[in-house]
Amino acid sequence: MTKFKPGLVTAHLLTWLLLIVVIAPLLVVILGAFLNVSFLGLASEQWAARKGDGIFNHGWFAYVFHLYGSNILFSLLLAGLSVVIGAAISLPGAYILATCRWRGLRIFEEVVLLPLSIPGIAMSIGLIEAYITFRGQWWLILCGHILYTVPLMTRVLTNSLRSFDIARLELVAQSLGAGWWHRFVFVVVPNLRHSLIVGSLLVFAVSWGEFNVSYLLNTPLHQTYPAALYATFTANSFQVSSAATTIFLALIIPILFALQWLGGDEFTHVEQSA
Amino acid sequence: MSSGGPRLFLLLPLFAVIAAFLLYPLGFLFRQSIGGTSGFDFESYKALFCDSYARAALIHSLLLSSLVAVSSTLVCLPSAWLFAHNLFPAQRVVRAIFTLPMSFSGIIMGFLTVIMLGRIGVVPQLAQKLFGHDYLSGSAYRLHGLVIAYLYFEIPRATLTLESSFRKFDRRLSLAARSLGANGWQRFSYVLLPLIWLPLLSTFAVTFSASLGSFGVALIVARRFSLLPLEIYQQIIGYGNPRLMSAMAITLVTIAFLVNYSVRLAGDRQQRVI
Amino acid sequence: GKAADKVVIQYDCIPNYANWGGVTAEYTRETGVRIPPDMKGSSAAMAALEAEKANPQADCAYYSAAIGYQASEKGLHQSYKPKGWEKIPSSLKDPGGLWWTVHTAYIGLIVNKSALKGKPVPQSFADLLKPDYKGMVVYDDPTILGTGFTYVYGINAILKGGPDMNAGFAYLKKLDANILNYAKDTVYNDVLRGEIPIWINADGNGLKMKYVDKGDIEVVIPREGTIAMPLVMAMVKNDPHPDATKPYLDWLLSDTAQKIMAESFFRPVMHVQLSAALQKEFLPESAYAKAVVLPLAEMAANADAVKERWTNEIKH
Amino acid sequence: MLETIGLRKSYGSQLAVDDFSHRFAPGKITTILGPSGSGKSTVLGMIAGLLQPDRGRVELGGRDLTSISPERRDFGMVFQHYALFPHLNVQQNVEFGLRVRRLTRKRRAERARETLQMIRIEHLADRRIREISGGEQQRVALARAIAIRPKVLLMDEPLSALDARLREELRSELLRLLRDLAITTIYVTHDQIEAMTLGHEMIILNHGQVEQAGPPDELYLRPASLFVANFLGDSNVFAAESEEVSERLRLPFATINLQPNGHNSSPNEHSSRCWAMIRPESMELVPEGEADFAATVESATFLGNRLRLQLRAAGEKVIVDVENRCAVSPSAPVYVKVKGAEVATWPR
Amino acid sequence: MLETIGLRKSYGSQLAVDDFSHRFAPGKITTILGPSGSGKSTVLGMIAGLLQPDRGRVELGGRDLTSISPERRDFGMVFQHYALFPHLNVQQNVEFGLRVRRLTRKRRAERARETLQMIRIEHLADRRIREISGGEQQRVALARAIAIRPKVLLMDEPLSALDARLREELRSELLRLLRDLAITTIYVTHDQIEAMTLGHEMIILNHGQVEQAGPPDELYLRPASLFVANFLGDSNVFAAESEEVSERLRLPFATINLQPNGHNSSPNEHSSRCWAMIRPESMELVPEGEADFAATVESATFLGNRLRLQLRAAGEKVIVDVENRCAVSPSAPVYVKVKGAEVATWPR
Ligand SMILES: Nc1ncnc2c1ncn2[C@@H]1O[C@H](COP(=O)(O)OP(=O)(O)OP(=O)(O)O)[C@@H](O)[C@H]1O
Ligand SMILES: Nc1ncnc2c1ncn2[C@@H]1O[C@H](COP(=O)(O)OP(=O)(O)OP(=O)(O)O)[C@@H](O)[C@H]1O
Ligand SMILES: [Mg+2]
Ligand SMILES: [Mg+2]
Repeated sequence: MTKFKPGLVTAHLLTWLLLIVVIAPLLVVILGAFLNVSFLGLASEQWAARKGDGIFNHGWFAYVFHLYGSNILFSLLLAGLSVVIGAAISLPGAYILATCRWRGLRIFEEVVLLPLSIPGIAMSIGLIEAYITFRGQWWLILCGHILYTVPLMTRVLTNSLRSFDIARLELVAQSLGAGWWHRFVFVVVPNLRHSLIVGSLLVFAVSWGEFNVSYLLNTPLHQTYPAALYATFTANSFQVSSAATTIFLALIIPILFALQWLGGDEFTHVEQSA
Repeated sequence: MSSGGPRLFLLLPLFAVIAAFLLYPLGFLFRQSIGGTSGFDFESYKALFCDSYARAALIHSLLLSSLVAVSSTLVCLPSAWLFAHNLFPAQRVVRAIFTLPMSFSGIIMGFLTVIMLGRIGVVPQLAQKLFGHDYLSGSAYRLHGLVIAYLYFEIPRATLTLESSFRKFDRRLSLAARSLGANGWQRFSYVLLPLIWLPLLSTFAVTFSASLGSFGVALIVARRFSLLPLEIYQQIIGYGNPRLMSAMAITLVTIAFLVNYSVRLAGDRQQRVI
Repeated sequence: GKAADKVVIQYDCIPNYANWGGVTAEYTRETGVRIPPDMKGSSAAMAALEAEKANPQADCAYYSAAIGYQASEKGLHQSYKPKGWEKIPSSLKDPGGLWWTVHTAYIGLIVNKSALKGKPVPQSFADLLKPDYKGMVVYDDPTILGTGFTYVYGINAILKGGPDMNAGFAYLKKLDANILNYAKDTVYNDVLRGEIPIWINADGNGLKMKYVDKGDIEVVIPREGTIAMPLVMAMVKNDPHPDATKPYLDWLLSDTAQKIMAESFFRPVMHVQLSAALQKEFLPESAYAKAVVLPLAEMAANADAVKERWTNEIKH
Repeated sequence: MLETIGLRKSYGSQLAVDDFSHRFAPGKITTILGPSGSGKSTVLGMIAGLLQPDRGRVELGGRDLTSISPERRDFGMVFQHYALFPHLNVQQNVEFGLRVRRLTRKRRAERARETLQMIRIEHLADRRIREISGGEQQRVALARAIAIRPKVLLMDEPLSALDARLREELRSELLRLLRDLAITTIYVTHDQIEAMTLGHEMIILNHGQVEQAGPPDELYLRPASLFVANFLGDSNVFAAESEEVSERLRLPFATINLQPNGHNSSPNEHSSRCWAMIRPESMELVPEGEADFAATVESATFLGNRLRLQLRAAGEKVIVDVENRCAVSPSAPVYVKVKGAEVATWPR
Repeated sequence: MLETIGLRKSYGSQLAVDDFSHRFAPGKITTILGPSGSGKSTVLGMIAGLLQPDRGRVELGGRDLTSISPERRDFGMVFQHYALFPHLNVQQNVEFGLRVRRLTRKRRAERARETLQMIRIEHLADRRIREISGGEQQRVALARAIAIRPKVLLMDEPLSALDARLREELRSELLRLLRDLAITTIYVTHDQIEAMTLGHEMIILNHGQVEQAGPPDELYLRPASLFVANFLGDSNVFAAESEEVSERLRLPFATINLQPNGHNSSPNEHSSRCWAMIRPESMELVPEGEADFAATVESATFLGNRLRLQLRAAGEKVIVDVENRCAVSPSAPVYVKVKGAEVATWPR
């Protein structure tokens, strides 16, 4: 209680340390995007960005948008589609997985969740090699994302379905005269509203940051933003990379915070597999 | 009691996605790895396990992943414990920050590592200014740099997995232990540990397979250090041997799967025991 | 469609290599046609083209000559003779118009002096073997990037090695001890920032760092000599946007384009008037006295063998 | 009228309910009492149609319901754990059954209102579920079930999740309500008092089989089996012998007069050995002269409205309930008279 | 001797326990009874040391325990949900407290054995926790707690998770066991019968405050407050007036003789208005002549060992318990006599 607990103190210290470790690089990057930090080395592409006078400078953002704006849009599109399609596919699926007691379904569920635990690059070259004829089709990238996000959504939904014992609610509904369709529409879906929101945010975030699966699927015309980020890391100056990264973070951070506020316990162990 | 029969068709979309984007491609890869339909053999696997280079990559991967898994599990233990018992100030914010790296693709991790721990990274330069020697300079390109990068990447996973398993632990048990006269250490070793060693294992599994798969980090920082995912990447962008590549991918998948599955089995067994 | 014609896909269009960033930006400014950056190196580009034979994604590709030659052999290109084609020296183009040079560069040592931490600037390939430079040297992975390939292939000739290439590989093996890594992507900015002290690459890139980006850079043409590296364009067979591509390829040989390339110190294949100031910044012709010119046909023929040998002997 | 004919259900190898046949008096309340695991919920599930019987059938007014799915049986159901819909407020919960029956919003609203009034919780109409207490939740669950005007009302331990005091309150309220409603009701519980006070009729289940069925007082006063005697209320059971002149019964520690009262099934012819059951309240302390037997007080426990004495008579344990103010000193001798008319016997 | 002095605990704004002072009779069982949320568990938690009181202290034999951490208090504790260690088998669970006390394996084993025997579950020794029933789990939890020979035994609603019948069984077993053990025991429950049968002494908590403490019969027969009167057992409470000659009490529907018996605190001087509490069993049906008042039967509920009559007398509801065989016909007039000696009154 009020007593001094060395273990507790060290735990706190360690956590603070971790916190710093996590934040520091991000701060450096964000600063790097706005300031003319010179001590990290010179920047190329002088011809590209109009450097503002003084230490503040937004030129890099303009440059990033100019070079990689299309990628940003494309990634947003992908994320959006992943959410919509993911929900459309996962909702009914999760409902069955959570309510049917058939033995075979347990195994199927394992398979569905597989993509969360197996290396993305394996899946991506699988897609490339198996669908070589479609190589360069942008929707192949979408497939990659779906493959990765559907299990996520499914897991969120099944978890929450199980957490509030949907079976019992369905029994009542049934005794009140609701057929399975009514039960699905009036009982299951409304109770999943919250999980759907959380799941969507999660999917959006994951899809927005996804690299392993989609990198190799990228086509010259359709590149995800992370791929563009990679390009900036290799080809552009630190300032440009920082600006690009900052743009990436600007979208991801609010989502993650939202997730913390919305997500109940049943989601914590889903996030981990994101 | 919920008559599954008529509703099973709701499962179709999910099934279709998994079959088309996961099972078929993996099957394809496997077929390719054993030399397609025409008379198959396991040459590629032999090559993978015997050919010094590929084997080195494989071993490196396993080594790195286990290293990362173990260290991340240990590093995040205290924080997870604090979170699970709501002992940390402004917990939500902190958790949110902790979850940041999760949605980063590995490449960002790589970039950050170079910025922080490169030959002229922020850390060495600060060290230079403070202690007059550029400690950690260039460590980004060595094994420990890689481990740190991956670690950064795994912090959220480890923390969340551990936290949720801590939360599942019934605190009344530790109260009971107290009332029976068990001091802190005894409570930990006699009650807590026996009940959470499995969650620890599963955390290990999660982080292990995650780092096994992610190649973004390595893509940027791994210099003289070859990893299986990197090899696969090289095989596909440069001139590679598709059979060997498929074999590598299948091997990755198999390892990741086995690790996760065996942990799951262990878990089930304990469930049955408890 | 209309929108689609507003882009041209060029494989191996690395903004910081030969100032492609500047070149494409200028073309977009003039015509509104977009040429998205593309990070593939020559070999990677060729690999991609081959994989996409069925439905090509790219319109044109930029290679170091040998790889371009090899790609033509593989039948990945279609014949096109851009405006000014006839002015290109015949040694620097395929008679059938399957590839042609846009500019040339020489392999040199790009040294970031501040990153050397006081160590002397290496003057020759031999110097690079000194333990001083342990973990400081970088050259491109020849299996992915053309410049790297040209170097790996050429070093043998510089060292007066025989057709068996043993001399070259012996050297590379020694050099391996000092290598920081074999770059899979351009490391232009790492060098500029001092992350990488020594980069064996096209001299033009180094000069650009020095004069345009004002880096503390010195470009050294090694005493043993250097390798002339023609860099070529080619039009991809059955490319998606031929109508947009041809004008672009023409434009690349125009004065404007050639001048921009020259501003990043890649020597234009066309004769263009350069400002005296710019002229001065180029290294003096004398520096390239001992430049070797490699026989493309032979190079292309041995390419795969050399890459494999490098992978087995050096990288591992 | 609701009737079950030879219902039988087994889970895997284990038989949960066997040959459950009963005619449920229309408009009356039938309570099913039994130890945990005796098959109560299973019976209810089969009647509701949520479980398929292995054998037997359920009939309503002579019509076989077997083929009719639960949602079309119009049976109201109340579960131990309320199972209210968390995403709907109280009123919406009550309206649910009407909504799926396609009633107009207006009709729904007024029906819900009057139901809530009937249960005296109209003030909760707009509350969210998690904003109301357990007792209130149970009321809402009931309202939801009766709002659809069910042909039959099925309740599975509706009160067992509440604490003792609250349970009592709700019990008496249910009593009033259910008797007013006069819906055929089947009420599963493992609380004796609940079963006896609420039920017009009572069924005692044991290991999936009906031990006895009938009005509560009959079951209590004239238990048909040892199980019922022991399970329902407290009792003393002795191995006894009825003498030839079957007016007298020889207990291990005394011989008492049995006024023939029909409660005691005549011991079978061949042997006169029988079981005798005497309720604690069927004995009284009397002056030495009038006593059937003497005993010593082992312990006296105060139960509020009465005092329970643990006596020992000739080695046998006997429990006797006496007036709560009665003053007895432990290990003192007492003299006990048995109300002969209240003894029940079975052949053994 | 265990003593609590002015214990107080609040969670945030809300006061859970206020000024809880009591001397717990050594070797005796004290039961704490109160409605849900009245602070029972909080009191127990503070005594065990698992909760820090905001104010007040706990003393054992005059020694202040405040600074002593729970694990060094040697208090045994039994929780509502057993909290058995799932990874240990029964014997290991029982041995746990001995293990952390560094007893040799041999001593541990035999101590565990004898404890299990005492509770009559030695046959379960090698079972896994999930392989034994709720009742058995509760027994194991008890064994685990007493195996350490605790100075004080604390039990928080140990039976409330069990079903009615099982609860009764275990109750009588506990009674035997605890009285044999003669450990100072504090037993929290919200079941009246449990509280009254098990407790040598009883504390009634309400809103975190002690309403009354004393032997069960005293609390039942002489409740110190309306709350106790209503909470403990069933009762009729009327607004009454005692006449000058305070031998007579005027109820809304009758005037009765009060034999002065000390139960009824004399109504205050200024006004003679008071509350009168009459237990259902303190009235009896008598021939018209001897009656205090006449009433009509509204309903009769069979409660097994007695029959409960809902009467109405001059508009007032009166509940009366009579003999279970007594035959009354609803809406018939009956004549009631009040046992004047058993009426309790408080000024109002
Ligand atoms: N889904 C099931 N699978 C297997 N066995 C079951 C299942 N449901 C019930 N049983 C078994 O059938 C028997 C009857 O169960 P049931 O729930 O009907 O008893 P109950 O009288 O309702 O018990 P309780 O009073 O605890 O609710 C029990 O032995 C139980 O173990
Ligand atoms: N951890 C807590 N945080 C906030 N309030 C609490 C906490 N524990 C108990 N309370 C409040 O303190 C009061 C007393 O709680 P306590 O659990 O002691 O009551 P109780 O008599 O044990 O109830 P029950 O019979 O339901 O166990 C209740 O109003 C409860 O809401
Ligand atoms: Mg049941
Ligand atoms: Mg409590």
